[in-house]
Amino acid sequence: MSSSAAPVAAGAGEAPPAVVLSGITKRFPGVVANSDVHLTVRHAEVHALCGENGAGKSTLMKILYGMQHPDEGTIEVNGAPVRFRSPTDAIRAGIGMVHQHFMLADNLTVLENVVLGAERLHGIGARARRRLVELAERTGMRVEPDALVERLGVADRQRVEILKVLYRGARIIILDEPTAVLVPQEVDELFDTLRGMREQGYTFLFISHKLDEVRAIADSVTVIRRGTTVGTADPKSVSSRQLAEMMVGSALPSPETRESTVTDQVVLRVEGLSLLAEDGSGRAVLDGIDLVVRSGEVLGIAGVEGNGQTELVETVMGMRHASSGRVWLTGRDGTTRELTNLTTLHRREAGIGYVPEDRHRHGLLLTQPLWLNRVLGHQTRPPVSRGQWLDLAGAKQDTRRIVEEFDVRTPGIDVAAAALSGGNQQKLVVGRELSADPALLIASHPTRGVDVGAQALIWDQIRAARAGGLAVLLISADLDELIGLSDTIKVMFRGRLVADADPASVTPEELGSAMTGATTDVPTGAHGGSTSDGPGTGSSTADSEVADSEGGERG
Amino acid sequence: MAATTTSGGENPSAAPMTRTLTPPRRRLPGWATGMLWVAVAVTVLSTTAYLTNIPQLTSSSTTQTAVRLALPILLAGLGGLWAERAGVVNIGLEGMMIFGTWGAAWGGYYWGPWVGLLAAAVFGALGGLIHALATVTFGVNHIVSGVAMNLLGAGVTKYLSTLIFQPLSHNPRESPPVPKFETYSAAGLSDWLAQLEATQRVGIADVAGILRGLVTGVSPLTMLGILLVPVTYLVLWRTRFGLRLRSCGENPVATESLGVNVYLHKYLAVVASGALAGIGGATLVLNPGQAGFLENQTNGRGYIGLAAMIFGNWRPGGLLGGAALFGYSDGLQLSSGGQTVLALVYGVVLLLGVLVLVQLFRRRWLAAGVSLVAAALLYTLYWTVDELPSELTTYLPHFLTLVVLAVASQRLRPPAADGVVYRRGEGD
Amino acid sequence: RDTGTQNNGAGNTGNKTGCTLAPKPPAASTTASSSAQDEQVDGSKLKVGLAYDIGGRGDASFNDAAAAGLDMAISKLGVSKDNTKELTASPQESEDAKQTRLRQLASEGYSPIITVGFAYSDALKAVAPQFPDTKFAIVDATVDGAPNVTPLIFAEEQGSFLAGVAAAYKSKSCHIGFVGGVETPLIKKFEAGYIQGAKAAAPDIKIESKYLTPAGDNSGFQDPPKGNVVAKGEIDAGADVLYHASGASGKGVFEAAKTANALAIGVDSDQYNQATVADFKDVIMTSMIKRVDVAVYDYVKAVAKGDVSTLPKVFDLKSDGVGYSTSGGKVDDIKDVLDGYKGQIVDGKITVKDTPGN
Amino acid sequence: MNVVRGKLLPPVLAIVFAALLCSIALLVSGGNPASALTAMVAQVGEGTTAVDIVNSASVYYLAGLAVAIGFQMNLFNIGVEGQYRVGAVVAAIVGGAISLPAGLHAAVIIVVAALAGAAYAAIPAILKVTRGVNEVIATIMLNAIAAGVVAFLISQDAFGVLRGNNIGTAEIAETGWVPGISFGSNGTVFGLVLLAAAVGVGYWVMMNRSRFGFELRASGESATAASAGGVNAKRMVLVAMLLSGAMAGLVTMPELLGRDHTYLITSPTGYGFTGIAVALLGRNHPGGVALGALLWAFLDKSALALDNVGVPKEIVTIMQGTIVLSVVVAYEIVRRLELAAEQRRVGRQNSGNGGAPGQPAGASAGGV
Ligand SMILES: Nc1ncnc2c1ncn2[C@@H]1O[C@H](COP(=O)(O)OP(=O)(O)OP(=O)(O)O)[C@@H](O)[C@H]1O
Ligand SMILES: Nc1ncnc2c1ncn2[C@@H]1O[C@H](COP(=O)(O)OP(=O)(O)OP(=O)(O)O)[C@@H](O)[C@H]1O
Ligand SMILES: [Mg+2]
Ligand SMILES: [Mg+2]
Repeated sequence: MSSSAAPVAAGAGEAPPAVVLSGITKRFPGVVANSDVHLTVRHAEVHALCGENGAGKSTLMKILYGMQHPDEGTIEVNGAPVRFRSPTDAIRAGIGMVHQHFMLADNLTVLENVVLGAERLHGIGARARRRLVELAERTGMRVEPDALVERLGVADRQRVEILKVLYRGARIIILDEPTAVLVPQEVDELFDTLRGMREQGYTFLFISHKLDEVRAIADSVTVIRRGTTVGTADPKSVSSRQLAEMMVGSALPSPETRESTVTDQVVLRVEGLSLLAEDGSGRAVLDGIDLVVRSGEVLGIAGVEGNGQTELVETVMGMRHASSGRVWLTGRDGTTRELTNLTTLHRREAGIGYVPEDRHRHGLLLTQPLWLNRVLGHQTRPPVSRGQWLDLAGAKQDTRRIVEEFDVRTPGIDVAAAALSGGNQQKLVVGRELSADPALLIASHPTRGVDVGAQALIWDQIRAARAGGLAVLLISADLDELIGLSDTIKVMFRGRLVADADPASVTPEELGSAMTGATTDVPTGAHGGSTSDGPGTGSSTADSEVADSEGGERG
Repeated sequence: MAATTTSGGENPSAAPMTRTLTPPRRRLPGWATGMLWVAVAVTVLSTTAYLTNIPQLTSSSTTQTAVRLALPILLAGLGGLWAERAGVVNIGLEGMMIFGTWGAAWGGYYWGPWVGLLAAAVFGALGGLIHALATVTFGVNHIVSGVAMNLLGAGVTKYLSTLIFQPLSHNPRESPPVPKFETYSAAGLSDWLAQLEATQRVGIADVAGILRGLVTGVSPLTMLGILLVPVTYLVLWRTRFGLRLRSCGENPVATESLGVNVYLHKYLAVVASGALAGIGGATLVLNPGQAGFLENQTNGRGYIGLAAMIFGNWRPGGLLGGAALFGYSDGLQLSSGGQTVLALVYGVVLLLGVLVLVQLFRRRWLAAGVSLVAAALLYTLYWTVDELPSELTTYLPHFLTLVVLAVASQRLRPPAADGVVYRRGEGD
Repeated sequence: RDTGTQNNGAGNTGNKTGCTLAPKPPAASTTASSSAQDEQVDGSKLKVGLAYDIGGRGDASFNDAAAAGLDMAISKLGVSKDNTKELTASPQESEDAKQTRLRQLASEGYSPIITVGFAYSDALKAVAPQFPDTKFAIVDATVDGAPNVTPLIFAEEQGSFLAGVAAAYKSKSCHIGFVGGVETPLIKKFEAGYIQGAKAAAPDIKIESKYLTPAGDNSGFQDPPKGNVVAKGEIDAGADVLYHASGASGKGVFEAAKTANALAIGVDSDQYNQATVADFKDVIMTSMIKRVDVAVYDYVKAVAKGDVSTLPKVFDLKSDGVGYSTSGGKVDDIKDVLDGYKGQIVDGKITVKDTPGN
Repeated sequence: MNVVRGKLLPPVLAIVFAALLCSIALLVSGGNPASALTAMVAQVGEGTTAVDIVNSASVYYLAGLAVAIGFQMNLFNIGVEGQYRVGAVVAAIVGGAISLPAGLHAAVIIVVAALAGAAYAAIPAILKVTRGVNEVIATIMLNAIAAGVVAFLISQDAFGVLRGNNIGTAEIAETGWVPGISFGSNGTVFGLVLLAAAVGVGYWVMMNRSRFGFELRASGESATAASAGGVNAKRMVLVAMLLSGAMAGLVTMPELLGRDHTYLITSPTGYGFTGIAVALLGRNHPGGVALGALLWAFLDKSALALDNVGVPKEIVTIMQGTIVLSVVVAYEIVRRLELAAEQRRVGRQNSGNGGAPGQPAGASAGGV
């Protein structure tokens, strides 16, 4: 095992390293998540951790946070060996963790979430509120203490998570994929906060799949592959490509645009689609949406989460009932049908494939075997069913095909879907949705949380299907993906499509500012084509206002 | 993250999207809604009492009866509330109540009502402990464990009473007579209210009647039961322990990640739940007018308590309302029979009338239409029928619960992780 | 602190003078008593089986009365205790369990086998023909087409009639009440006799009547809180004497009566002397007694003698199968009246209906 | 091998544990567990007990399946209790009122029972689908109301007939009876035991082979995933509840058409709650539910022998409760043991060959 034994040695006179992990090994049933991991984090640095899905990053961090117990290995914090029995011990040692999946109780207020478990510090009443407000002021993270968390957007939730950690007096803060759900501007704001806090002496462990972000914020980066550390590097001196190669040992893929395959055959037509909020307030979540997707075209929708993209997709899928507006679909056989009053099942039968944004909630039956998951959404169609009866043999046969064609890494098709890692689950879902030869694919965040290898494969498959005449409605928070994959981009804001953009010329920053409603017109052709290096050329140092003002000037 | 931007309103990029999309609606605080409901209920009842000329609807005797019948349900419901707020569904309340009745009779027979009360709580808590062991430590499905608890409650107490009570009472299914709590009345107040009630002035007499029922002939156990409602609220919503307990029911993984011992809190909650259900059982033994231990005497009250809790939207105030509704309607049909039930139908018509107005005001035409039709139907029923079949009026409280739930159609909000088996360290 | 004697009810003010009474019946001429003359009968060879209904020995109700009959047979007829066997039904058991119980007793050679409660009638109908040499009896029911089954049925309405008379005489407000446990035909007999008796004694009397649960929902026999509420409701409506036929729920009725200073009438056995309701002794003015014990004893005796045809068709006032109790002395002053009505019923001058209503 | 360990071992362990616990209780109270147990086992050979066990099991089985259908999609239908009683009484009334040729008569009664059960189940289903009323609370209320409905229908004002001190529906004519399989003095097995078996087979086929069964299970597993997969959640709730109610309606048919021929106010209650326990014991699997029903029936029937040895029958209720609880606990313990064993296995594997950490152990053999 190649391990990196503290490349940046703690020099004399310097503070001892904030964290030293040596020889950490952690086994789960069937999996070795960490194997002889070595990691040294200096005091007051941002230390990035990179690796494929399932490489063991989160597990390692949970061990450092006392949530998991290592089978072997030792931990030192600020030079002293420690042994954490529970997060309480870790918190006492000044370690805090912001989890990959938010750890918030929706039905409690912000204040309650923050003070939970740390009531001893300032109680749960007025004193705690004062302390929270003060903390928020100091770090610039505004929050409303008495708001219910369920009403907050992702960026706000993340602020709450960080405040939670700070409230406990943590000096070493673990951030597990904090940027996955943020738009560039929000990422920049986050980075500014981190830099400011680094000055104040905080130490950060930062996990991300976005290598340019790592290069923008981190002082050093450690790469983990298959549960073990493969090395530590200086992010300023390595390229994203090099980093990626360390992670997977292969070239970095990109969602690059190629020659257009757009035809003039309209596949999806949406007119005046509106949807009222479910809370009975009469507020429109979707407001007069018009759009057209043609055969061979990828239509990308950009937007900050919570602006109606989810609702748009679910309304087109028939999972929500539009209050007005109509939807037509032209199937593979050339017949056009109005979908407006059809059920989800009929819409699927008419030729829609659907990759949902949350595969666990909407894509998979987690405890059921893979082949039964193949049936979901296709239960009325061959090869998985005959009339009212399931065709088990057909379903198994076709699942084997998907596993092979989409490189789903699994011991077999009889294992439960939950046993696959996120990337492999996603490949299965994409494979399933493309297997019925749909006319339209609705793909919501098709590569979210998926490692670079799986990402490339999913992009390739979407691209191949598009060349075969598939129309794609793509929703993504990953602006590189959006720009790289789309033939047309529309920006969604507060339930309306507010701007169009040309993927050939728009930059992620421009798109980002349009998404936040700062600009309504996105310039086309001002910049060169998107780079294979993803976003961040320069944006890492520029703050958001630069992007805003640029957009504003052009507008 | 908003570090670089200053005034939020100016620069939309600083404003998080979801928040601007959902302007927080001004909601009345819980206690105000509660008071409003009480006011509506009293108004409708006294109007009905006046219009139908049936004063029993608001007499002190009715209220007293309602309190008596509501008390075990209220306590069982509180038990359910504690457990479910910590994320453990407790369908075993019935069994724990039975444990409580046995404990109350046993402790009460030998050492008097106070020890009986204690024994009831301890026996109920023991039931809760078994439930906690199964659901929390062994990760058993909560419903399964609850069903088993109900079987165990019935079986174990039957068995124990064969062993212990039979030699005393010569009856394996019944305890010997058990000393009861004394009752107390707020003497002056009660008399003054009695005078008011006797005046038969609309409104005043009704309110006086209801109040008098609440302050007359009250046992310490009754006071304890009613007191436990605000206590539950304060403990669960205003203390650090309560916060931790509730967060175990909302998101145990997050709670554990903050260093809170989720297992411990769930255990405490379920044990408290059992103790409360046990006290609920004790009210069937130690309050005046009750029997000692009697096989099957809980008679489904644990389930009703659970229903009252769901009805009350997992909140103590709502639960109180649910239990009161149940106790009131049951008391009314038991003590005054068919005619009053019919009067109550009239009251529902009035209530629907109010609802129609509200719905018209809110421009909900369909809902208003439905309510109007329902009101018309019920009114026809009221006029055409002299007395309802007694077989059906017996179950008036059950009908009412269904109807109120269907009409109010409130969005109930169970704790997010209610009934979810949580295993330590297996979180994401 | 509340005193036990506080008056909560709206009625029962005690300042009324009571009912306008119908003329008293002529004093009774005869008092028949079947089990009075005790000739010596030897039952030592009998193996007696008893199959109780839900509740079994110790239920302080008719099962217990049957058990008392058996005990009497053991002490008086020389039936050996080892030669008896008692089995009890569980709540909610199905038909086959009852049949199995009876077969079990019959195949072990028990005869006579006495089944307590009408719930056994279908089981007997199936089992009795399979054991033609075994003698069966059933309390509260008749089984057609089974010659080896002796019905032990009672004229509860006749006893209840006397309870009604007593209530009418003792009511100060001329307003009385009946609390039924479960609305079955059997309990309706109690109600019918009670109402008829009260009206016979005081034609203008007002009668409240209410059941706890409808037929099929047996919780009405097991729910003292509900019994209490119903009784309280009747007292509030003005009643000051309550007759209950509600099993264990009767405790609640007694308590309500005690709290409101009203009177109560017990049922089935002499409840004045019953341990489980001893707290309420002082409000139990009398009880309508249903002598299941006598019936069981007489039946065993008849079997020992080898002739069951001498048993009364119906255990009624005439055969002392039903009656009223005098413990506590609260009805001593009207004993002559009660015995007068009893005589009229025995003589057939009054026929008591067994269903309420007209 | 694994199946034996994972599926069969837990219930066996549980029964042993429950028996042990009850033995201790017996010993404490001065009873003799050995004689109690032998009496119970010996009782099976006595008279009609074996046949009674089969007969009761058929009833419990139908109730268990009715509950299981709801459970399969996370619908907690406590209302089987009320639904079966309404189904039984309506079927008995209709059956007693009509005269039809043999066979057809019985078939009509069975259909009516299913329809009535389904109709009663439709109330909570509709309340849930249209008004969002929690089905647990609705069915609890409707169970109580069912008692009133049954009482009303059987009362003499409605369809009841007085039979001595009992009231019941009019007797069903002989054309409506379903003959049983007689074992002479050992009793008669209900003809409709076959119906129960057929329903079980149908249930299995429906759940595992039909599109509908798939949709049902999918909704139970994840309502959100199912709806994204084109399953209409509301429709599933409605259909599942109606099916559950229809099956509940059938519960007493073996008894009604095979033995009782009338529904009395003294007819037994509580089959719905037994059904819950049995469905839980059988983990909603038709085979498992059958075993659970047989076990339950065995405990119920052989309990009658306990009176003979002077042991309170109540011990059986304790045993039933303990079994329900310990079966599930046993499953959990076995699951944990297997996990730990797996963990050790992987540990050994990896220390042996250096392994491929981060990959599922099972996959390492097959490669990728
Ligand atoms: N609680 C657990 N039980 C069993 N296996 C687990 C558990 N948690 C993690 N694993 C396994 O450990 C491996 C590492 O998981 P981990 O979550 O650390 O990956 P990661 O590097 O954070 O991946 P990602 O980038 O997708 O977040 C996974 O492949 C998974 O199979
Ligand atoms: N509770 C658990 N029990 C068993 N295995 C688990 C559990 N939790 C996680 N795992 C393991 O975690 C792995 C899932 O992979 P991982 O969490 O790394 O995916 P991911 O890409 O992070 O997915 P997501 O983006 O949804 O978080 C699976 O291999 C699975 O075996
Ligand atoms: Mg991770
Ligand atoms: Mg992950």
